[in-house]
Amino acid sequence: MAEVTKLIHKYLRHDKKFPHVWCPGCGIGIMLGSLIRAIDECGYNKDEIVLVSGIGCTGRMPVYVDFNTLHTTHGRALTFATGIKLANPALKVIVVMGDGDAVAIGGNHFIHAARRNVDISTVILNNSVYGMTGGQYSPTTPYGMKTTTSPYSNVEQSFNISELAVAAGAVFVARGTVYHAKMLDGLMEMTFKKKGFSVIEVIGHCHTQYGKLNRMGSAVEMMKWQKEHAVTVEKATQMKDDELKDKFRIGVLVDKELPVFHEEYEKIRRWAKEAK
Amino acid sequence: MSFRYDIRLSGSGGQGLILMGIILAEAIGIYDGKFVSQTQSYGPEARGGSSKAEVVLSDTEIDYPKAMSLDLLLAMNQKSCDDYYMDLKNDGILIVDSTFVNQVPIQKAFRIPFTRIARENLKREMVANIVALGAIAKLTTIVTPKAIEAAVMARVPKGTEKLNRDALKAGMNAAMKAQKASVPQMLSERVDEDT
Amino acid sequence: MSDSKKKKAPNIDIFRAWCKACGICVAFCPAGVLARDEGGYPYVKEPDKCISCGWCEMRCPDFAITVYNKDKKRNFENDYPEERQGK
Amino acid sequence: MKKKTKKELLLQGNEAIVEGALRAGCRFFAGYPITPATEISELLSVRLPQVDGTFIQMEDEIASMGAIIGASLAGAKSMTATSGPGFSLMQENLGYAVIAEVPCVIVDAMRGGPSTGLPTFPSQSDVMQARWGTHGDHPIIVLCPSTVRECYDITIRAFNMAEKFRTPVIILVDEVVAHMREKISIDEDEDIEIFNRVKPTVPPEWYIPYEDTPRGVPAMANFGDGYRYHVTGLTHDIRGFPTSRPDEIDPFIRRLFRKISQHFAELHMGEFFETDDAEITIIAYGCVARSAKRAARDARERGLKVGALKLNTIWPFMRTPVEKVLQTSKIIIVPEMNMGQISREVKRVNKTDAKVFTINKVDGTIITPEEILRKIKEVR
Repeated sequence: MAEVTKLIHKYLRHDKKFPHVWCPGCGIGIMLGSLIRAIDECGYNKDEIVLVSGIGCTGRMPVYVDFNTLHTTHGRALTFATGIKLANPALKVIVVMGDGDAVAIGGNHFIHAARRNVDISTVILNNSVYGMTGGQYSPTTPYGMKTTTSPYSNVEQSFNISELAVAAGAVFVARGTVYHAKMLDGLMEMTFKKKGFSVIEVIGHCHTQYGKLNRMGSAVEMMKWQKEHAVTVEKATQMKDDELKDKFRIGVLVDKELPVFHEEYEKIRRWAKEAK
Repeated sequence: MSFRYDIRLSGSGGQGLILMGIILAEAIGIYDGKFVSQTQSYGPEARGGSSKAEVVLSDTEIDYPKAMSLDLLLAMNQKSCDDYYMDLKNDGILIVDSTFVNQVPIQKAFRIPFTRIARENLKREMVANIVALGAIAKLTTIVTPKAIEAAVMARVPKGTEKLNRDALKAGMNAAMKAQKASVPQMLSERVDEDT
Repeated sequence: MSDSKKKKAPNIDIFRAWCKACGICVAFCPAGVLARDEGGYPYVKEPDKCISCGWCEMRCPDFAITVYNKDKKRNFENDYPEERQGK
Repeated sequence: MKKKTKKELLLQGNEAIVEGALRAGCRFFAGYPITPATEISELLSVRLPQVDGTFIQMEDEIASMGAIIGASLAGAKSMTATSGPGFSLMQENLGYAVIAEVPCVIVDAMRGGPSTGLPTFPSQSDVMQARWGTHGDHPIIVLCPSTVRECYDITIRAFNMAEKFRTPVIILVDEVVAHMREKISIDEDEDIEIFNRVKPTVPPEWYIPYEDTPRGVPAMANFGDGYRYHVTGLTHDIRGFPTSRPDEIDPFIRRLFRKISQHFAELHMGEFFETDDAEITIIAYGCVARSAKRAARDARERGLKVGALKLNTIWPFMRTPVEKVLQTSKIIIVPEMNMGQISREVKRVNKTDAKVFTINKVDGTIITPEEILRKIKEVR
């Protein structure tokens, strides 16, 4: 067994039923591989990691990996994660969510966790659709696309998850794709290493629902689409606006420093004891 | 049968009635060592409109915590006097702030201008409630002057102790001058009917 | 390839039990090593062409493929220009 | 000078809940402001950091409930406090705490509803929301204090029960009890039983996080203790992994019920007040229990044999004590500040000839002793 797979197997729960639950060719599996490699690269101990998820396809991820794992209610993963981090700041808390999970039902929690700068690494798989429930439109479904609940066409504007995270105050925001798996490893690692509320948006694909309804082809075709439409942040600076029109940027979008909640709260504890 | 004494402090929001209730309850309960329960009308009323705080004291555990028929009613404005005097027992005491209450429904009420005293003698209208507490301590036997002073000192903001002590004294003095009325039996004098 | 000596073809293991035949490994193999059988499952068609880049392994959503080359420690950065992440 | 450990304090019900929570070992609170529960947040924001605990004001009640579950999983005894509308928002995650067996305490300071209802007026209309608010079959423990002292004691008991039975425990208070001030004495040296969750003692590889035990309550490892396991809101097997096997689902759901039902005697708290010879018994809880006691006293003064049964445990329903008074009294009166949520239960368990009458008040004011007396005269 080569290093990559061997390494991944080190972190899997082999008493769980494999192959996993996701459709053939689903990007979540690729993202899971990236996540495991990044965790390994960071050198975390399995016991100190808490992997929290919400509901949906992405929500099924924690069950497969051998960490402290928590599969919460739909959209609420960040609230549980906030409680975990504040009750035991020694834990490394990683949250995985889908696009509907993170910015529809969990939108409020997402912006507030970012604003508060709780030390949580957030991985959001954006496949532009609600996959598990059968392909309904999500807040990231682009205008004009078809889904099972926008059979004529989606007339809503979509969220840009990374820009939302930036606006809400996240200290680190990156975007990658499952096609660019190696780059994703690196971005993921940076996301985990960043202290504070860090976000990585992973552009994935749902060929089973979204791809089929919009005639975008197989997983392979959709990954080719990612390859063709992704532009690195560095390259984008040299491109004109009309060249960038149907492209999206990948790479590190924001990296800044702000006080972290649980460290600030230590000050409150000190003041409270002084005032006692 | 155990002893029970029901007090209602009423007026308008901002007159400090809830704080009065807390101080009175603390004086009676903590410093005088009796059973006490204090309730209040809460919410929007506390910020304008009418406001009331109730204190029930007893020598035994209190079952119903709200005031029933009143042994003492303090009315700090006309409306509360009009609204509540009907709840007063026959031998109950009515104390009104004569600054605001012009029409008093019963003869044997104590009329003391708490707000005017606070405004003119103490230069701080906000201590009218403490002036009234001083009067209550003097006009009734439900709380000892020592207890009320200790309770006031424990609850008022730092730096205002002298002002509040003066306010209490002013209330007591005003009460001395006020006409004497029938005062219910003192707790200590009561014969315990249960034994 | 810096390795000028006689090249040893890397072992490519396909773990059929976990493979879902999505076709990603075949489609993105830069050297055309892999092909799909009748059922869509990948198999190693041209083992000698393998450059040990490991991309099939990286992109397999099911952890079902392994490239193992004893001789060489893989370095992704220098593997294959087209796949170099747009840098 | 030796520090005095016994303190006599004039406290609000809400303040006594805070004291009780801290005494029980609560070290994490997440909440969202809502009348009439706000004092609990305010006071804990002062007190928790002093004892190295954490207070956080979340963006809503959904988040608050999620945060206390997370904190509990990480090892902290945790609590939130809210009122009717916020309690509704917590219901989804409350169910999560039930199925994932996460100890935590939820205070609901009841107010009139539905919806925004009567924010600052007392009510007892969340009795059924506390029982059945979250979806699915589930057992639940709900406690209800009627004095400030009970606010303190019951909060401690609530934490103990939560930890002991690995379950969320709800404290229902009404506005009267939440805001009422009474004297209580708190002795820091007093020997009060504090229960802490049972942690696994086996090596991590032997740990079965949702194992059935005679007690029905599996040992609970905290995240970070080295026992890596999976926690999910999905119906799960004994290892915590999702299951859809009927032979695993059934015993699991039944165990959730059994761990509560086999400890009824321990969970039931209440008070019989002169019920032994009572021909009429008033069954009440919360602030109304005090009116009931008063009414019973007044009635006895008038020569009527009236007693009162106070319920401090609302759920699981105190069937045995209620059946006892149903057997001894000819008439039962259930006064409540709702349209009849507990009286339905009393009628449900009534297998005797005793007649059950209700007093239902929903106007935002407390049921007075006179109103109960009037009913006694009417039905006698």
